[in-house]
Amino acid sequence: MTVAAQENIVRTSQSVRVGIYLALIVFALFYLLPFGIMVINSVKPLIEITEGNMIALPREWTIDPWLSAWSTAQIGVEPTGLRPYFVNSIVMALPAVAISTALGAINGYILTKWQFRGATLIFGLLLFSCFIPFQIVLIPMARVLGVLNIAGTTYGLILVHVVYGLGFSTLFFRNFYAAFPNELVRAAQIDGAGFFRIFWRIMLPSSGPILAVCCIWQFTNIWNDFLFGASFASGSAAPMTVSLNNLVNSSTGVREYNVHFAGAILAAGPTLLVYIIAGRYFVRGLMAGSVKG
Amino acid sequence: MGFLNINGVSKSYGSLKVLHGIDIEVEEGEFLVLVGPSGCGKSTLLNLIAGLEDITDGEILIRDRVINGVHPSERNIAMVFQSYALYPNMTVGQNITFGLEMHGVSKKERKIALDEVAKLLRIENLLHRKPKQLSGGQRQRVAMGRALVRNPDVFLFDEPLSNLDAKLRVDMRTEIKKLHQNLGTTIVYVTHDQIEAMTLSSRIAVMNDGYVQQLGTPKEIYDNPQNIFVATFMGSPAMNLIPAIVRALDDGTVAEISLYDGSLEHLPFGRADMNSWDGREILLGLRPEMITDEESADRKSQNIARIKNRIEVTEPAGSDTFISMQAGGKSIVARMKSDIDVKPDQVFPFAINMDKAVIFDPVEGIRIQANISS
Amino acid sequence: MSMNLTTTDQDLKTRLQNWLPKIVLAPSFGLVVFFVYGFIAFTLYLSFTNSRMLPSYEWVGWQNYERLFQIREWDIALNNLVIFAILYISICTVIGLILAVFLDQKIRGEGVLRPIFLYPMALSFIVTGTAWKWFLDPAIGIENTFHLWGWQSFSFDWIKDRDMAIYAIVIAAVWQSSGFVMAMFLAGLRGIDDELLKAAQIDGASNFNLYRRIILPQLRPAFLSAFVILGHLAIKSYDLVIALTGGGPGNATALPATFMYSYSFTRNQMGIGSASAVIMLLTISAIMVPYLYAELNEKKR
Amino acid sequence: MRSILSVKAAAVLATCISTSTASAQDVEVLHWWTSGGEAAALSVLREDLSESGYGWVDMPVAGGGGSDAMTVLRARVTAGNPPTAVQMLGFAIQDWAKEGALSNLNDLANEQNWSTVVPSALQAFSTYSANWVAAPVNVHSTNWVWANSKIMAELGIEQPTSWESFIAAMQAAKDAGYTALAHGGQAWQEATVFDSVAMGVGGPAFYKAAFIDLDSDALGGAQMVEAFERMETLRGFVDENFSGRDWNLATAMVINGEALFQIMGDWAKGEFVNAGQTAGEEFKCFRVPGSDGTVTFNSDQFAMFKVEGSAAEAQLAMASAVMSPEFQVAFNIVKGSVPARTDISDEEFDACGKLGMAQLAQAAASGNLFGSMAHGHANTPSIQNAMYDVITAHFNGEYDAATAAAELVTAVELAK
Repeated sequence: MTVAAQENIVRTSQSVRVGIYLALIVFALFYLLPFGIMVINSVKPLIEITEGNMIALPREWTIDPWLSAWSTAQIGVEPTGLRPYFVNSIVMALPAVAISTALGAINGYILTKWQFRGATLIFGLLLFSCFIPFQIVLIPMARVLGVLNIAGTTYGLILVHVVYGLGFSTLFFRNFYAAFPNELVRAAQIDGAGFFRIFWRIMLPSSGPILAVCCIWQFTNIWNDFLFGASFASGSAAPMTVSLNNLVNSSTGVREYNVHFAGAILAAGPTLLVYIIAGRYFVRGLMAGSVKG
Repeated sequence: MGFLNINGVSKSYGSLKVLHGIDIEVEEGEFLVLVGPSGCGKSTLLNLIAGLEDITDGEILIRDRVINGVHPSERNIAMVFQSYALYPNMTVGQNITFGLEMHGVSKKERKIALDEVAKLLRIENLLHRKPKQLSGGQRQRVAMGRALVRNPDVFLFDEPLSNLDAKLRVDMRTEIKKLHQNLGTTIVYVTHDQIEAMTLSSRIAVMNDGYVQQLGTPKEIYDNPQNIFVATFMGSPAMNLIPAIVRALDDGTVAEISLYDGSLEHLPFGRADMNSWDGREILLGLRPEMITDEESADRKSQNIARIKNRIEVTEPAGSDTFISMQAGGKSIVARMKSDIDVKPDQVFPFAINMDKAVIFDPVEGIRIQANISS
Repeated sequence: MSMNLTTTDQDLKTRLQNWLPKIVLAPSFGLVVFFVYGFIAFTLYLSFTNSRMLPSYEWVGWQNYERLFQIREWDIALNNLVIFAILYISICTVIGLILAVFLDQKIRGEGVLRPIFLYPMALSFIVTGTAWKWFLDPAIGIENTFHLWGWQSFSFDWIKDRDMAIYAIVIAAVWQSSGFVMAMFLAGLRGIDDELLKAAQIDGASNFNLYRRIILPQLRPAFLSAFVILGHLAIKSYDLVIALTGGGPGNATALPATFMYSYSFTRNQMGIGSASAVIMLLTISAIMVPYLYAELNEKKR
Repeated sequence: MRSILSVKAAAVLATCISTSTASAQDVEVLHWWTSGGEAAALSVLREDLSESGYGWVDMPVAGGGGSDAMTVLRARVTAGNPPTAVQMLGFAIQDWAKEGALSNLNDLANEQNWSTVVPSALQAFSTYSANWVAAPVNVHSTNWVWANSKIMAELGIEQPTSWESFIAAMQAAKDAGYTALAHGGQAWQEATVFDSVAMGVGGPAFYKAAFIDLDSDALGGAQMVEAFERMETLRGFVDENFSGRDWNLATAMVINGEALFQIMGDWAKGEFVNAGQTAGEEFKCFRVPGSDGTVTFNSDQFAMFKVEGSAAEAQLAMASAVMSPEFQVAFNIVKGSVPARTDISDEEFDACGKLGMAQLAQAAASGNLFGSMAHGHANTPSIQNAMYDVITAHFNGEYDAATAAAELVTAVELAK
């Protein structure tokens, strides 16, 4: 089709390429559909939704649902919209992502470049912790947060996310650093750099791709978490997902679907943005080591 | 005491012992090459000197100071790695001065040192590039620059040329040699390439299986290998080891070898006293250049043996032509002048310089010392 | 001359260097031991008690496990998990692989397509649940739309069908994760040495054989990673079911995770809930431990 | 390196800082009334309290008909900082009281004479060992039929008074191309229908024996089989796409004139009102035929958790405000339910509200007021959910009526 295409090692005929494009477009439509439904219905008046076809375009376009979801919709007794909770989520997610990523990075560094007896076992234990069903930790975690006196606060939530994010962040960095030449560390040692200095000056500046993967992964998981958010930080400290759920899931009241969809898109905004902007670093970062895990 | 002393150093990983009581003494300004096949322990020994691994047993001294347990950066050594280990995130200039920075050298002094080294290595125009923008040879220079700038007591080189292409390798080899001659620094250099070892070193330690097989000047190693391993490892093409039987005849002791047609030929030992080995098998060690045509035979030699043998393969190699033939039931190689006019299957008269022949015990694999020929 | 060196013979810097990594790793290790393994132990203990609304410490032996396996819903949940996990993992892998191979053909607009395939992973089902529910609902969703467009015989009512609902859930789950799998395979494909492909082409391999014999075997690490990540997502699937069917019609789409939540928190049968959690953990271990063991031992060598 | 350390230091510091979300003069209220109308109703309470100088810390957790909120509550209690007041249904109050987690409101209750104004069936939930532990907000009755007046008029359907006429009416609607019964296929909705059907088949005595006393003979007996058979009949009047449908979408079918009836609790009224319809005009409400004279209810209450010092004072103020006639009227008009106290004027309520209040008082007096099985007011959550499992499985065609009755006995036995 193009000159560039012919440079590909695997040569394909013109007709095959047309087929490939068709298939890719069909898949793309499938992937876009649910989100498309949300967008279309978020700009319709409610009456069009309850009586009409969900895939139909709006007869009358409106952005009121968006405004309502953002700043005036009733979340609990307060007509605040999602805005304050958006801030909560940011305040929670940024430190949690930063801390769990930082710990994961230094753990990965230790587990690959400063191996000691039992390091593999420790890594195995850290890794297996990724697979624990979170429901079982609710009650004991609540007790611990209570004892630490941070139950119901953003701090508590940050702690929880850091703890359960450690497994994956360590996995990412360990696999990345495993491919990082040991000689660099040795050279730096001879140059007189110590444990932290090697990490800070040599390892970290070269970790761009995997930092991107880890941050995307952690941010998505932490931002989207509902269970921990609802259990450990509800009320005014509640994250976005909890308030979105309060908006969407009221059980015995009138449902404003257009507002719900607008709210859902708002709630998903940051993660979507991260994926779209950083998506290519994601593949690059996976390439740089984490698929080898 | 030497400048760098390695005294009875052993290294074990758990129950696996990779170095067995190594003793080496290096004088100031000496260029010591550790050579051996991969897994022989040479790199481990280098790491022990650098302090990158812990010594299991024994001690290492630099300038009479025991450096066991001393942090690598406090040993006043510098190291050039096989992969160069340039910090990918730093510019060339930052790479070179990182060590100085870590040692608290002021920015101004660092600049002076950097300029000096850059000039020495002719990399002034590269200082602001990142390592991945450099060619292999340039990286190699930067890596050396990083070592040089520290002005260390001992330079450690870990196979620094093995990632370069053949042409560059020869060039860089010469440069390293020049650098050593000009600066007079003490160097410990690890390689698996025996030509590098021969060309660069003032002394060579040939290592195998965690032992130093032989320690000596390149000439000693080449001419007087102490055992079969050293004999075959050093030199290219390798030394021919021809199975032979010692015969004590009336006119002197000879080595009896079989030729291409099964006929037996007697090669006289000359002055060497091999009477006690009468009737026993030996391995007769002959470097390819000791087997030539009559014209090229060493005029100074006291003891030239002549045989006729069939040529199997000829390999012109520019300056020389290598010829393979059968002897003692094995294929052996002779080194001839390049303009020699021979063809495969031709039966040709060869002259063998028995003065320089070395004799090994085929069972023990060691040199039969009775036979020091000169 | 020979002597044994102990740490006391090392200088301060070296000694510090030997200890620092362990000291720095210790907090993470401590956190995980306490918050993961401690809590698992706690759950294990609870599964042998008569805990109902809140944890209680009265030992009842194996009773919870005996009851658990008499509960029909648990049977359904386990069966569903098997169906769900097999379909979810294999379909995600196949679609992810196809998309990755297609995208790797120097496709124009890859920069647009890739985020489209990837974005569902960014969204939780709290966000997309309602849209999915509508989409799958025959009265207002895809079936209705096709009817409106004139394809009257079109029928797609899996979400309402007791026997098919679990497959509808698979569709939504595949939608969410297959793009992520695509990214992993794409990364794997991009990492393959071009020279190898050239060599294979010179050897006369057709495109199909090139992929089957040369490329796919090289993607083994990506396959393994995908398997582990998908496997753990399958076992932990919760939001998905709650958002799409709430476990219905009837209990037809219950999964162990929804079962566990329901018994632990909604039904005040924490003992049985804990027992089901223990069974879940054992299942995860049965998959993960051999994988981890093989993987970590290989790395050591 | 320094910033890594400082990040860690911040984390350590963060774990040391203690923050509490509610100050002593605040009430922290955990609830799942998050929709616009409900929240607006609740803010009446908040304003009452703020006039008396008490703050309101709102803690809404929607989802799963309160089950997510109950999970959160468990986390909060385990953490040692329970909310001041928690919206709660039925047996959950008793369970928490059993754990000793609830306050004693007796002084206030005696002073305000709660025991004479609150029906005793409600008191069974609000009190534990003769102590008041919760303040009831409302009474929802669950055995209502919501009907579209236009379809009734069009087909000449009179308000059915017997099961047979109910079925006949639905048959007429079905024949005319309407959906006869709007229904959402979720376990709790099926159980809500079953509640009324069972009451209709066996009457109060049977209902009590089966759902409250859990008598195996009643649970597995002929009347239960008949109740399940009636469910099968109703299944025939439900449209094809009922499964998983939210209740309000089912209500919308009645509102929009697609469906004739819906069997649902009185919260459905809000949907009609919101769509601009008026009780007795565009839509009608009447008891599920066969269950007249009885009321199955669920009651939202504020369970008061043990709190310390001045927070207890705020808590009492809140309990008092909840029980005040003004709040009870204001809240219940919005919510569609009726006040928990029977001594309040029905003046401001609409037709259905007036009917509901009258019937509640009547049923309370005659002893025909029962906690709803479907809404956790007949038995504990484990029993309730075990029954859900069977009812919903049967309704979705997994087994026949006889098997269902037998399954019910086993399921209840396992859940006890």
